[in-house]
Amino acid sequence: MIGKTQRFEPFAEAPVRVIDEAGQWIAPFAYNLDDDFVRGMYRDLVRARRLDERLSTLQRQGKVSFVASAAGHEGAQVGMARAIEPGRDWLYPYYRDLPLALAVGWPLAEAIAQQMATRADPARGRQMPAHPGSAALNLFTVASPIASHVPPAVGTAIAQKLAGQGDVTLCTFGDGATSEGDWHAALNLAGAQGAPVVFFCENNGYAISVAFRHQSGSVDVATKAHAYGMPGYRVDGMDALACYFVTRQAVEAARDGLGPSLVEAFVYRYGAHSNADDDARYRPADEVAAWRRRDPIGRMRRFLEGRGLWDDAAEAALAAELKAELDAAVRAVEAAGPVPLGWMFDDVLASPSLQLRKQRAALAAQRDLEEPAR
Amino acid sequence: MIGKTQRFEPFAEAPVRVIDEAGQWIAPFAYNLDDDFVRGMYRDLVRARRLDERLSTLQRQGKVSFVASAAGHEGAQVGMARAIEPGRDWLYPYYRDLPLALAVGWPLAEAIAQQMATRADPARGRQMPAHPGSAALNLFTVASPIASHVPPAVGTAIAQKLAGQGDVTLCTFGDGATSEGDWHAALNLAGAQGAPVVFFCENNGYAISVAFRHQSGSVDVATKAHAYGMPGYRVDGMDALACYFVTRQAVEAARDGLGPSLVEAFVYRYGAHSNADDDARYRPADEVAAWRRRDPIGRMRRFLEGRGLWDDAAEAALAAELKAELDAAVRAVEAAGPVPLGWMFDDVLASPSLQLRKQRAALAAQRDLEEPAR
Amino acid sequence: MAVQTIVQTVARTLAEEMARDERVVVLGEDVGKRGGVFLATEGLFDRFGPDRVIDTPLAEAAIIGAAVGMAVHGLRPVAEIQFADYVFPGFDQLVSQAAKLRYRSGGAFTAPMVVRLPAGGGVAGGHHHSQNPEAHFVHTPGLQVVYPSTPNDVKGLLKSAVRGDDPVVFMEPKRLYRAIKEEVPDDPDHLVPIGQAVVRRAGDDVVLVSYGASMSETLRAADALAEQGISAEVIDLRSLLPWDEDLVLERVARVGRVVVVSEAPRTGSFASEVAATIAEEALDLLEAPPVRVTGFDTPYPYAQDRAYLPGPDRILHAVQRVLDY
Amino acid sequence: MAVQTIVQTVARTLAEEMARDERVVVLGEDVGKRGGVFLATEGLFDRFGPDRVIDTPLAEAAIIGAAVGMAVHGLRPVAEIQFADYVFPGFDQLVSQAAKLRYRSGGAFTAPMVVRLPAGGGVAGGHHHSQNPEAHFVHTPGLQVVYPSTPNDVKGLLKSAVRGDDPVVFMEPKRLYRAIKEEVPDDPDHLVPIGQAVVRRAGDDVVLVSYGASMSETLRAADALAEQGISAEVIDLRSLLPWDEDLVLERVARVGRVVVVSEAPRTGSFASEVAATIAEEALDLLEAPPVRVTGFDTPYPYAQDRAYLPGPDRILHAVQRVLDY
Ligand SMILES: Cc1ncc(C[n+]2csc(CCOP(=O)(O)OP(=O)(O)O)c2C)c(N)n1
Ligand SMILES: Cc1ncc(C[n+]2csc(CCOP(=O)(O)OP(=O)(O)O)c2C)c(N)n1
Ligand SMILES: [Mg+2]
Ligand SMILES: [Mg+2]
Repeated sequence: MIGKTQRFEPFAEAPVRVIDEAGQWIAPFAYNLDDDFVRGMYRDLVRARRLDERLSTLQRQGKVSFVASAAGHEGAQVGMARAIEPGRDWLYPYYRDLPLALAVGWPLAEAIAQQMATRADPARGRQMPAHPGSAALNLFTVASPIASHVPPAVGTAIAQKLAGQGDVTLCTFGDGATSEGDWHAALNLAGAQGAPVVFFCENNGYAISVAFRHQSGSVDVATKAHAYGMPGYRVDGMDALACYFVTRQAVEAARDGLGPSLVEAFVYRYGAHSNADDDARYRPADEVAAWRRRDPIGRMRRFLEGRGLWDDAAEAALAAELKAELDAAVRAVEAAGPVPLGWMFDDVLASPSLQLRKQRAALAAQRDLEEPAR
Repeated sequence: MIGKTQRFEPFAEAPVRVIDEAGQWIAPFAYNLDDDFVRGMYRDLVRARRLDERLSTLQRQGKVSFVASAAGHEGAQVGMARAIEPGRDWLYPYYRDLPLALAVGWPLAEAIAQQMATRADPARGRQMPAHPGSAALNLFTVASPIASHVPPAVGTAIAQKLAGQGDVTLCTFGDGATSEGDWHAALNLAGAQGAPVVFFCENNGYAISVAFRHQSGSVDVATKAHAYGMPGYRVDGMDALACYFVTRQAVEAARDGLGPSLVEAFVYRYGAHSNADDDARYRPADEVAAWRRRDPIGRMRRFLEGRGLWDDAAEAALAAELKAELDAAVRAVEAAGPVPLGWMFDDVLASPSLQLRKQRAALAAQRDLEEPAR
Repeated sequence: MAVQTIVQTVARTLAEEMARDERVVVLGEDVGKRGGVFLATEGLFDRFGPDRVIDTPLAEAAIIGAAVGMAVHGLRPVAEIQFADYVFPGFDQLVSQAAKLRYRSGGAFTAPMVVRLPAGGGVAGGHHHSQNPEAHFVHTPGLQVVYPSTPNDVKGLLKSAVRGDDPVVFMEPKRLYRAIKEEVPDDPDHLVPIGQAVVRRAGDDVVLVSYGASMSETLRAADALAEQGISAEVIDLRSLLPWDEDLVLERVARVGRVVVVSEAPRTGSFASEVAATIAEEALDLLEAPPVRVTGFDTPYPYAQDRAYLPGPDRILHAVQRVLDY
Repeated sequence: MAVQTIVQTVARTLAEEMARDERVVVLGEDVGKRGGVFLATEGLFDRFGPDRVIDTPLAEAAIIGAAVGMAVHGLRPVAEIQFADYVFPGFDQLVSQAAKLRYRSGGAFTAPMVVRLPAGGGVAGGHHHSQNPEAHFVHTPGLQVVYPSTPNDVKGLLKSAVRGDDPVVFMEPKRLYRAIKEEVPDDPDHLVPIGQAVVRRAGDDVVLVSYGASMSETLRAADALAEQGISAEVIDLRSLLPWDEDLVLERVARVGRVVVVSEAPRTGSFASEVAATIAEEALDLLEAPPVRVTGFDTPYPYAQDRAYLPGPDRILHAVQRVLDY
């Protein structure tokens, strides 16, 4: 949309900010974005939050088994989403990235189908909720083991380098992931190979209950980029536009053959780690409240309103539209019905092994494989 | 021996040097060491080199199956050895550390017994050569998988911290090891826990054939300390005294509760990776020659001679003494004879499993378990 | 005697052992203030403090590896891996360091430590929160592997594991964490020796051999068989490495028919080991083939969470096969 | 037809596949200029350059994990792990990422890749340069596992592995790397299908089932038996996951006596899987128990390097047992 931007110095101590909590533009450069582009980001922020709320409701209703709320992470995710070209570039997200998946174009109905694991799920009900994936979008299917997707992300980036088309990979993870050996092995390989990959850490200060200072002796995650010979950037993760600009710079550098970068966005998860967690055991309520006041949605709304790009009427219309969209998607996904028992045997290998064929036949002799699972 | 020294700034670009190639004292502080202490270091350097040569001979004679020559690493190893208290502190070395093991007091006969795997080996012939270990010296038995000893080293340091006696752990590894995930997981844990451990990298520029620039995008290993919130030091690894001073500073910091450090010594291996390697395939002969001119032994000798602490007569006497020591040790180790077949079944668990007892009995019915192995 | 669940028993047993021996320390992800995601370490942090209840970074290699180094230095670490499925980033530390330390050092160094693995399916967790990786560990000489199924055995085996001199992989049937309650003796020295199986139920028509989470399905199958007038003997192996093959062989020899039940994928499973041993040692005494009822050779599915498990229906089917043989 | 060793065949087959399909890339430690520590990638770097023959940092998780991501992007990576013993730091990438990718994505993503593992003992390498970790992989649905024993099969199976659509663990008998030479067809499409065993020698008195490095001991045992007038049928499984149980069952049914030979530690070994399957499917046709001849339940020893291996003497002993039964 606009020309190259190499505005941000790596390792600058203060996180990059573009709009402040009051919605004021505070970047060292002038507002230079298309109004519709920013409104679109706002829409994605709100849409993600509504989905998040709906999933909690569905979980309480027993229709979804697990929720990892992304509330508080949307700014980082919607910001970075705008910095890549979905379907061209590759995306290796983690389980708290539903807002990101939606923002790069994952259809809401698919997203809900994955959460509910009905026949409407293109992934055939194979995984627990919060595990997006889409071949059409080059969105690598999330796996639960933390950081295990980071080495594959680097492999894809190396393949992109060999292909020489200027494509890049964006790989996200939480602060907790940075402690894993695989994370290191991957970033180190990326640095050695100059692979076109942007590592994006959504640092919400906790790996479940473990605060960052118990995870690492380093002051933050961006610092760790030194170890791999790549630039590290700090960004206010509650500022979607800042996240957009910083990620874009890193993506452009990767496209230009300048190798990998590490971006660290300071975010917060408002809710517990998941529906199974009780965050009151390990963090104070006022910490949560303080972060909520920095909410990326309110901030963006104030920015838009300040420029005359948004008002209550627009907000009401958006709310109605999103509710209708969600209602329809949930209805359609539920209507698809549960996946059949027999699907459990598919997709292990390109064609099933002799052993699995026998096992399937044995079960088929006892049960109807077309019957709904569970 | 002398008071605390906090002389060296972390992350200083130029590697610390104390004596130069000509044997001149070039440290920013005056010579302050006991002459016998330095002569003792020189003796250890030469002794290590003689052992190295002897092992190559034994390998060519078919009496030792494997040699990983340490020639070129002795300065770093003998230097660091003097910075800890053997038997009090713990040592987690790697396979190229025979000079280090000798310098902390591993008896030469044990060292040779481990290489030859005869009955004289306290480790009962269990491992291939170049795998030292000694309970008496708190010298953790080397395991072949690169970097796999680094997490255990940190565990020991955490235990030392809990014990509160001011003991420390010294853990060594090559440059190649720094790419492994376990290395990262360990340093990160050490940083988070403030564990009293000194990580010492013997960076010889290669992991077998892979030059450092293909191993990592970072400029060097010391830089990586940033990622863990610990100080990183660069030191001339061909300068045994420099290695001593820097390691001592790091050890003292650990004793004082200031947490871990990472020391990087720039060394070189003169020989191939092992007797199975052919280094001409991947590195130029003049590179080897250039490093040989910086040899830690010649340098130390020139230093001693310059101070009137050494002369040709002393050198000749030392040579004769070391040859006699080596001859006697090899003779005794050979005389002990091969380990028996049945030892293979011992030391799996504190007491053998039912399964293993049956397996042992079955073999005993076919073969005499007292017969020599192989 | 207190009536308690499995997960309560884990926490209380750890507390007893920590009180008894100050060398016992606990480490892992979220084991501190949080008390573990399953609350298996609840209360320990408040009672024993951050030096003995260590919240680690998110790195299983660091957890298991540090436990090795702590054990070498004289501590008795009990490491929690949050889910058994996440042991794999720390697998090398377990199989290359912990398991081989005593052997490679000729007995100079040992690693008396416990690695707790909440394991098993039926919890709507998909393939990365449901696995039973015991087959990897039984194939790793130098480890001990236990997989109890009752609060009593959890107490007795955890104590044996903590007090023993070897690295123990301590698998816990997480689907039964709160499903089973029973009286557990207060005796602080209630020990169950590693390597001993137990006959849960005597019977004459068929022997069912199982362990861990699958014991609950196996016992339900035995109930159903009893209703049909079929008397099933049920053996709970409890220990997998070493395992009590003598007890199994003795019972199988008497009854002549055996079904082995285990939740892990079939090929290369521990059930195969049991069946192979029976076939090799007791062939002539078998009236029917040793039949395995196991998980399928697929990753653990999500939507078919329950169907994947060898439930009573599949066990009954197998029993019918060996009875009709 | 060229007469070539196993290790030469690996290098030449890789060269052929790289020439045929530019998506094929090789990565690993020292695979570039050095040509691999065994020279299994010799010549590839000079011919195909650093983009397609990638020297990686010393990190097996990076090697296997990067291979997954390359495969996902359309390449056909062939990763070398320097020794099979060093696969464990990359184990999680293999079992959690590669093996489960097709399944967890409902077929949207696949990882067609090969992980080469030089395996096996008898090379004076001690416990970290000698292991046979196949049991871990056969227990991991989503992988294919092959372990050929001849230059011909190495060529045919490596081509099938490279051209297939699944992650393949390709084990290589490193003790035989230079020990066996044979004529290998020049045919660039010489394929051996994954999953098919082969009868190496026909016989009536006993069936010997083996694979990989142990084939050489097994064939020597068969020679020795022939001298004693005992005719042994020898089956080389070649593929372990999936494995050709139909062929094995058919032959065992005909002969009634079987010995399974494998070098890995006994408990939980693939030999146990074969024996269990035979017992379960062919009990009535057995004249003697299915006997396993395996490595011992110890870490791989150094000084007893040869004694640990199931050599011809131990195989003969087992054959005697099943013949005398
Ligand atoms: C290898 C592995 N170990 C443990 C877990 C269990 N676990 C799930 S999420 C989580 C914390 C992750 O924290 P972070 O990376 O900061 O992401 P956040 O949830 O804060 O967004 C843990 C320990 C896991 N999924 N994978
Ligand atoms: C986990 C693991 N992978 C591979 C190897 C094979 N290997 C042995 S030494 C070595 C290179 C080590 O290089 P470095 O750490 O720099 O030590 P140096 O030999 O240079 O002293 C490799 C790859 C191993 N021992 N362990
Ligand atoms: Mg976090
Ligand atoms: Mg090196």
